[in-house]
Parts: sequence; C-alpha cells; structure tokens
Amino acid sequence: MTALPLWFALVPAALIGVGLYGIVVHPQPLRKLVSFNVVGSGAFLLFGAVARRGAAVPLNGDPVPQALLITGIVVAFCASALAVMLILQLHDRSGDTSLEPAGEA
Amino acid sequence: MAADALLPAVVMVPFGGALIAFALGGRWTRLTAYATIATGTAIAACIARASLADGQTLVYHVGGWHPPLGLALTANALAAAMIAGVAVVVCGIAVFAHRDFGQPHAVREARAPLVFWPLLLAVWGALDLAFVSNDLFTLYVALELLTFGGVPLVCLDGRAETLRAALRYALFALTGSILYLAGCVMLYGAYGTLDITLLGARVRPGVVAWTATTMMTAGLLAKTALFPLHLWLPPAHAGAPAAASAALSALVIKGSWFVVVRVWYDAMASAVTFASAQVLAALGAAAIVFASVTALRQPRLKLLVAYSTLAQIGYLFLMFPLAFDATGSAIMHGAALQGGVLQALSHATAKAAMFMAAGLVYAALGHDRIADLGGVARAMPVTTATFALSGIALMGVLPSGAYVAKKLMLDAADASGQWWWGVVLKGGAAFTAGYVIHVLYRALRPNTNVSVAPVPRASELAALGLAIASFLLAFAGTTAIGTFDLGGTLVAVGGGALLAIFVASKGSRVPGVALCGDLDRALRRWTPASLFLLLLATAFGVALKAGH
Amino acid sequence: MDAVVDFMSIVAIVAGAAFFAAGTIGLLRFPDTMTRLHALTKADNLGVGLVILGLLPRAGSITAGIKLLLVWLLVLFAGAIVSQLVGRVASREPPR
Amino acid sequence: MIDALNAGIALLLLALGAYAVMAKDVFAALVGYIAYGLLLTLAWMQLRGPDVALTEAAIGGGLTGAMLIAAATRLRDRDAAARAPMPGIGARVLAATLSAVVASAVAWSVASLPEPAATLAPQTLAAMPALEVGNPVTAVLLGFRALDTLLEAIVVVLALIGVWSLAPDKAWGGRLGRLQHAQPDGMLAYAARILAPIGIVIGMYIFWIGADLPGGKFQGATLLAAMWLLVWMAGLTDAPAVDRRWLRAMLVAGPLAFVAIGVFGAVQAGAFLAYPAGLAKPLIIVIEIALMPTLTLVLALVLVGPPLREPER
Repeated sequence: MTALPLWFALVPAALIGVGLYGIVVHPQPLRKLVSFNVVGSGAFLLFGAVARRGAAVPLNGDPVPQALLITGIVVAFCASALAVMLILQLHDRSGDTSLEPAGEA
Repeated sequence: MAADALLPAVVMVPFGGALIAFALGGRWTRLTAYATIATGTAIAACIARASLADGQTLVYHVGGWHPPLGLALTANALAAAMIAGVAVVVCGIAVFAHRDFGQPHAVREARAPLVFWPLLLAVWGALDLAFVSNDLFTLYVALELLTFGGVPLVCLDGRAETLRAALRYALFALTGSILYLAGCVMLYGAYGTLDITLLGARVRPGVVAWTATTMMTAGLLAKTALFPLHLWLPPAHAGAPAAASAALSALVIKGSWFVVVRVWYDAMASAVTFASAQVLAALGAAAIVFASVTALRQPRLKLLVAYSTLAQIGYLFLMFPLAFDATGSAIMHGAALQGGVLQALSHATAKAAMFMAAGLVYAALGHDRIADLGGVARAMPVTTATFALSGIALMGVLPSGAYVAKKLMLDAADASGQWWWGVVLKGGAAFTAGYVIHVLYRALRPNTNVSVAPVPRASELAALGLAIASFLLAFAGTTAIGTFDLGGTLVAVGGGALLAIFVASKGSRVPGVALCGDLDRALRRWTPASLFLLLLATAFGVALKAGH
Repeated sequence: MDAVVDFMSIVAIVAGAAFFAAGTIGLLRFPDTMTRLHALTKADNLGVGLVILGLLPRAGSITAGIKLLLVWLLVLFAGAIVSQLVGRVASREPPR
Repeated sequence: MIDALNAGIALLLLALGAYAVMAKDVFAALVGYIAYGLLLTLAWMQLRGPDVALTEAAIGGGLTGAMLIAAATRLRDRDAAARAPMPGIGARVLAATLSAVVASAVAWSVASLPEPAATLAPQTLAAMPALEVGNPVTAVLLGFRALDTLLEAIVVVLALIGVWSLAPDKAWGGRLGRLQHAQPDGMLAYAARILAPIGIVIGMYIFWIGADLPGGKFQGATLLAAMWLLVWMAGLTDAPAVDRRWLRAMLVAGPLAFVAIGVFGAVQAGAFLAYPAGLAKPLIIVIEIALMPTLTLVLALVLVGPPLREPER
C-alpha cells in the first residue's frame, strides 16, 4: 500500500472510534449527532481510501465507491436533518432533549 | 421473464404511490393509498405464485447491467413469502386505519392523515426492497428508507414523550446504519463487489471478513432491537397510534432482520461460525425469557404488547445455529431458515392483530391499564377474541404458522444435535402463554358498569382477519402439520398460567423477576445500551475468529 | 525568468501564510470579540490576496486566473459581510 | 513533501474530529466540526475524488454545519440535557476501551486489504461508452447503479415528509419555518442581493458540467439551496405554505420523472432504468434536470423545518 491511502485509512479508523465514544457518553442528543457525523465521515473517508487504492489508468480512483459515497453523504445529511428537527421540536415542547426515560433519569 | 419484471414493480409501485399520495394531498391521499395497495398486493400475489407455486427464483438485472457493476434484484421462495405476507399485513393495517386516518371534513387537509399514508407506503416499499435487493449498499439505502418511514410514525401524535421515543429510535438506528455501512466499505475494499451472490462465492475467512460481519451484524441488531439493544423499542411502539404501532412492530423490524439473514446465510456464509451463531441464539433465548417476564410486569396493555414483540424478536434469532449441519461447519439454507421466515410471518400477522386489538381497547375505554380491563370481554367480544387468537398464534401450540415454524426448527435442532435450543423453543411457549393469560384473565372478569365508546366495526374485523391469517399460515408450511400435541399444549398453557399468577401476585419479591425489572431499567438508558452495542460487536468478532 | 516568477510566488505565498498565522494568533490571544475580529479580517483579506497573487503566475490559463481572482473577490465580500454581522451582534450583546 | 502534507492533513483531521467530539462547550465543538468539514474537503482532493470533495464541502461541511449551529443557537443554554452529567468514570473508560477495540479492528482490516486492490474502474471504463457520458462517477450514478440514485431521490423526499410530520397540528397549512426578522435594508439583505445571483450562476454551472466533469445535481442543488436560504434569512422572501400545490408537485416531480424514464426503458430497451441506444445521454440529462428542483427544494426546506405558523386564511 502506498503512503497516501495508509494515512487516510488509519485516521478514519481512529475517527470512527472517537465518534463512537462520543455517541456513547454525551448526554445531549445534539452532541451525539455531531459524534455520529464524525463516525460517518470516518466511514466515508475509509471508502475514499478504498476508491483511491482502486485507481486504474486513466482514472485516479475507482468511480463506483465514489458514486456510492455521494449517495451516502446525501443520505447521512437527510438523517442528520431529521434528527435535528426532532431535537428542536422536542425542545420546543418539553424544554429538555434528554433521551432517558421519563421519571427515571 | 415476465415474472422477473415484477421485482422492480413491487418496489416502485409503493414508492410511486407514496409520492403521488403526498403530492395530491387532502382527500386524495387515502384514495391514492388504497389504489396503490390494491396494485401492490396484486403484484405481490403474482410474485408469490411464480416463486412459491412454480418454485422458480426470480432474478432481474436493473438497467440490463449485470453485477458486479450493475444491480440485481432476486426473489427466492423465502423472499416471495415475505413479500406476500407483508402485503397481507399492509392491507389489514389499511382497513384498520381507514377511520383513524381519514381527512376530517372541517379542514382542507390535516397533518396526521397526510403523512400516515405516504409513510405506510414508503415502509412497504422499503421492506420489499430489503427482500429483493441483492446488493449490500442498496440494502443500506433500504434500511435508511425504513428508518425515515418508521421514525415519523413513532411520533405521529406529536406528544413530547413520543418525540423523545422517536429521537431515541432515530439516533440508535443511525448508529446501527453507520456500523453496517462501515462493514460494507471493508467488504468492497477486499472483494470489489457488494453483490451478495458474488460475495458468497468470493468471501474467505480472515480479519476483513470477520470485522465486516461483526460490524454489520451489530448495526443490524441495533435496528432490529434484539435484547440487549432494545432501549428504543418499548416506548416507540407503545406510544405510536395503533395503526402505526402495528406497522412498526409487525413490519419495520423485519427489514433489518431479513438483512441479517441475507448477510449470514448468503453473503458471509463462509465466514460465520457455529460459535458466533450460538451467541446470536443465546441473545434470542435471553430476549424470550427477559422480555416475557418484563411484559408481565407492565401496567399498560400497549407496553405489554411491545415487550411481547421483544420476546418474539428473540425467536427470530434461534434459527441461526440450527441452520448449521451436524458437524457445525457450514450454515445452510433448509428447514431452520424456512421455520425462521414462517415465524417472522406469523409474528407479523399476529402482532399486527394484537396491537390493533390493544389500540381498539384503548379507543373504547380511553385507557389501557391492564388492571382495569374488567368487562372488556363482554363489551368487545370480537376484539377480545382477536387478542386471544393472536396470543395463541404466537404461542405456537395449536396448528398455526408459529406452530409449523417451531416444528421445522425443532426438527433442525434434532438433526443437528442441538437439544438445548429445542428446550428453549418448547419452553418459550409457556412464557408467551403467561402474558396472554395475564391479559385475558383481567379482560374476562365481569364488570357491568364499564363504559365503552364505539369503535369502527371494520377495524375490529381487520384485526380479527390478521389474527386468523396467522393460523392459516399453517397451511403454507412445506411439511405436514403432523399430529396435534395435546400434552405439549397443556404443559405450555398450564405453565404460562402458573407463571402469570406467580409473577402478578408476588412478582417483585422473587429475585429473578426483580432482576428482570432492574435489568430493564438499566438497559433502557442510553449509555448501557450503546455500550452493549460495542460489546456485542467485540463479542461477535471474537466468536468469529475463535471458530476458525 | 522562471526562477524570478517562482521566487515571487514563494515570497507572496509565504507572506500570505505569515498573515494567516498572525491572524490566528490574534484570534486566540486578543481579549474581546472586536479586537479578534480586527485581527481575523485584516489577516484573512491580505493573506488570501497574497496567496492568490502567488498562485496567479501558475494558473496556466487566463480563465483559471480569472477564477482565482473571482475566488479572492468572493472571499473579500463574504469576509466583509460576516465581520459586519458578527460585529453588530457583539456590540448588542454583553461579552461572554 | 506531499507525504508529509498528507500526514499533516490526516493528523489535523483526527485532532479536529476529536475536538468536535470532546470539546466541553457545544459551540466550540460545532466550530471544530465545521473546520473539520473544510479540512475533510482537502482530504477528498488528496484522495483524488473531486466529485466527493464538492459534495462533502457543500453538504457534509456546509449544510450540516449550518444546520447544527442553527440548532445549537435555538437550544442555547435552555436545554436541560446539556447540563446532565456525563456517565461515571467507569462507563467512560469502558466506552473508550470498546471504541478503541472497534477502531483497531477496522484499522487492522484496512491494513490487511489484499494487493492488488479490488476495483471496478476497468469495468466502468469498458462499459461507459454505452452511456455517452464523460464523467465515470455520473456513469455509475445514473447508469449502472441508477436504482440507488432513484432510491436516494425518494429518501430525500421521505426525509422532508418526516420533517414536516413534526409540525404542530394547528400550524398545518401554514408557512414553513419561523418568520425571519432581518431588516430589508440591512447587511444580510445587501449580501443576499449581491451573492445570490452569483451563487445561482455557479450552482447552475456546477450542475451543467456534471455529465462530463466533476460536479452534478447534488453539488449544484446544494449551492442553489444555500442561495435561497440566504435570501430567506435576509427576510427578502418568505417560505411557502405547506399545502401549496406547486410545491408538492415540484417535490415529487423529480423522482416520478425518474421512475417514468425507468419504465420507458423497460418498454423500449428491455429493462427498468435501461436507456435505448443513442438516447442515453439525453435521458440522463432529462433526469438530472428533473431532479434538480426537487433536490434544491428539499435541501433548502429540511433546514427551514416544519410549518410552525398558523395558516393565514
């Protein structure tokens, strides 16, 4: 493996780990969502490294993962948008976006 | 060839209908939904006929492009059975929801009916896509579609607590999807394709295959809510309107479950091990015991039914180790998988009926406190019968879909020498009987001064119809029903009755029951549940590596 | 000739980078919003300008050069607007 | 030299990602996240994925960052969940350990990917002439895996239905989002008047070249959506009401046109989403043009949110 994809393969793995930690420990859903996006971009970067490895002259990368990535980024954005709107509506109606069951938090 | 072309149609008709129903709005939404459901059900019936009766596996190459570059849609007998079963449940839900989700006359357009019908159709399309797609990335999109359809259904009534449940569901499911996607990425990197058939031929055991399998499985289990990853399910399914609960509990969780089946049986068959399948089934067995006991301690009917779903999800994972041959070396299609799919279908029909019955009780009484159900049996005989029938169907003691499913799995357990799962399968019926009897005992108590609001007759009949459909599935089984096992039935019902009386009367003083309660409180908090998600990912990795 | 152009490019880009560094230090070390804004905008406008100046001889074609200039203009415009908006909010609200 | 630069980008990326997750203050974390998104674009350029870089810059960094900042502003200090304590040290250590295990497993897997790398690039190149487009990513998105793209268009509309479903019942029929309180002669309005026309031209350009060069409908639509959002935030226009017929029609027109072309292919070329010979490029362009308004509207309106104001009539 050349130097380029190795850096861009190990760092995404670490990003996935860091984001997963944030998803577990943050009590505020908005912070969980940021962590989710970090995990997501880690997975996407990993796919990017895979695409770069699959370069074949004259292409600089395998176009199939690149196309899947565009789909994946748009889907992840929609998921984030839905979650953000849920957070805001929950906040409007209860003033507390905590995820813990009522009366037991 | 003609039958193959039904595969894109069975996906596109519900989605197209959802878009048109949404665009037309107002009174047209429900009409469009009905037209779509009629068309989609006809297509599902044709697929079932081609695949089940004629025994052919349908294959369709979208755009004429073949894998690995293109996308293939496939439907074997199992997928066709799921498609047909889901179509039946969707029809039942549509009839049930007719009154609840019609546009009121006072306004031009109200929110809930406008979003309910497109979401129901989208969930349907996403499920069909999950059943027919042969590409792991398309399956990822299908699972996301399912989540995007499911989350708004959870909080359709807009109360803060249901929004909270929906948010919890969304965040946990999204975490699951991203783990699944990461697994797909690694598979593409190693094998250059995401086509399930090609992967099945190319995958070799190794660190990439193990890591990918473990991450995909953990992510999918989070979306399926298998114990101990169920934190989002009880409040989400119990808080939604009855028709939405039925769709969520009967249908939505089956999508990610079916993807687990595709990954384990087809894509990663050479990487999964006997040990890892034992872990999966052990979680299933734990789900049956834990969720059934917890169900008995629930004060409200809809929560009880939601916990019953958790227990039934456990059954769906018992068939994984049973599909290994006697030497435990390879996972194979066969009786165990057939039993699993039949179990999924009988749960889909029975659970939809059960949630509808619970919803009707709530609508009639204005509450669903189990302790105050007295007099319901007399006031609502059809609904009470529906609840009883769906409960008996879930137990699988009388000839029904679940009965045949259990028989298939028991045969597989015998054939592969895994007697311990046979014990769980037989004993599980008593746990199911426990909470069904618990409810029926309360409902059958006389109470003359119960006031009952009228409920739509069509809704009652739709629920009853689905409960009966769960019994009719017995005839869909490939094996003969066999002799009726009176002894087993009596043991199950008797054991269940004892369990119900025992837990209901002195539950909190018994260590095991109290433990289930504490465990439930702990597992419904985010941090323990998400830690378990990561722990499971690790455990599967170890079990996969150890098996080789 | 090439060496001269290269030298100019290097000088301009290094100078631009120095402005960025100064602006960032200012952003981190200055006490309140207004002074931070001051450090940031001055450094950014000049920094981007110098970097683009350094890149212009290497653009390869007239259209690419025009694109670079357009980028600079848009950054200037956006920077001016955003610093105005931030400044306005900062002057209304007590410092936090 | 380039290796050092790449290593620097990668490590800085890790540092910013970790900051976005770990920072104490939510606003600090979000600023970190936006910087992270910008750096991510650079990483995508280094990975030679210009199409992905554009998408990441526009959607992953830009729109997501703006959305999260806006949400944090709405929550401010009023969200009780922000004050909830972190789980205990034991749980945090366990979480860190398990996350590290997962990350190590991923890293180990990636390090043991086979050589030579698995790739579909040669197959893509060999099959591309039939589609008559010059950008291989477009060939995949609208040719070989057109079904995924069609489903994605349905996903975005479904996401908007989901967002709208969160509306309060009494606001149904009303205009989307909240009323924007910017002065019509203020700074933001000035910016919107100048920037919007330029942004629209660039957005259309990025969309148009997508068939042959890096770019395309998602990237272009994001820019157009951002321009509309700017005009909306500046108070120069208001969001439409949720039950406008033209709005609903435009939202579903893209995916439905895509389905219709797919059916046309089934009739004329023998398979759903196949293109008859000679018609591939025109049909692909028709699909992209049809999807453009849908995507622009959805990307803008999911940020505006559900209808929150009562109907005016």
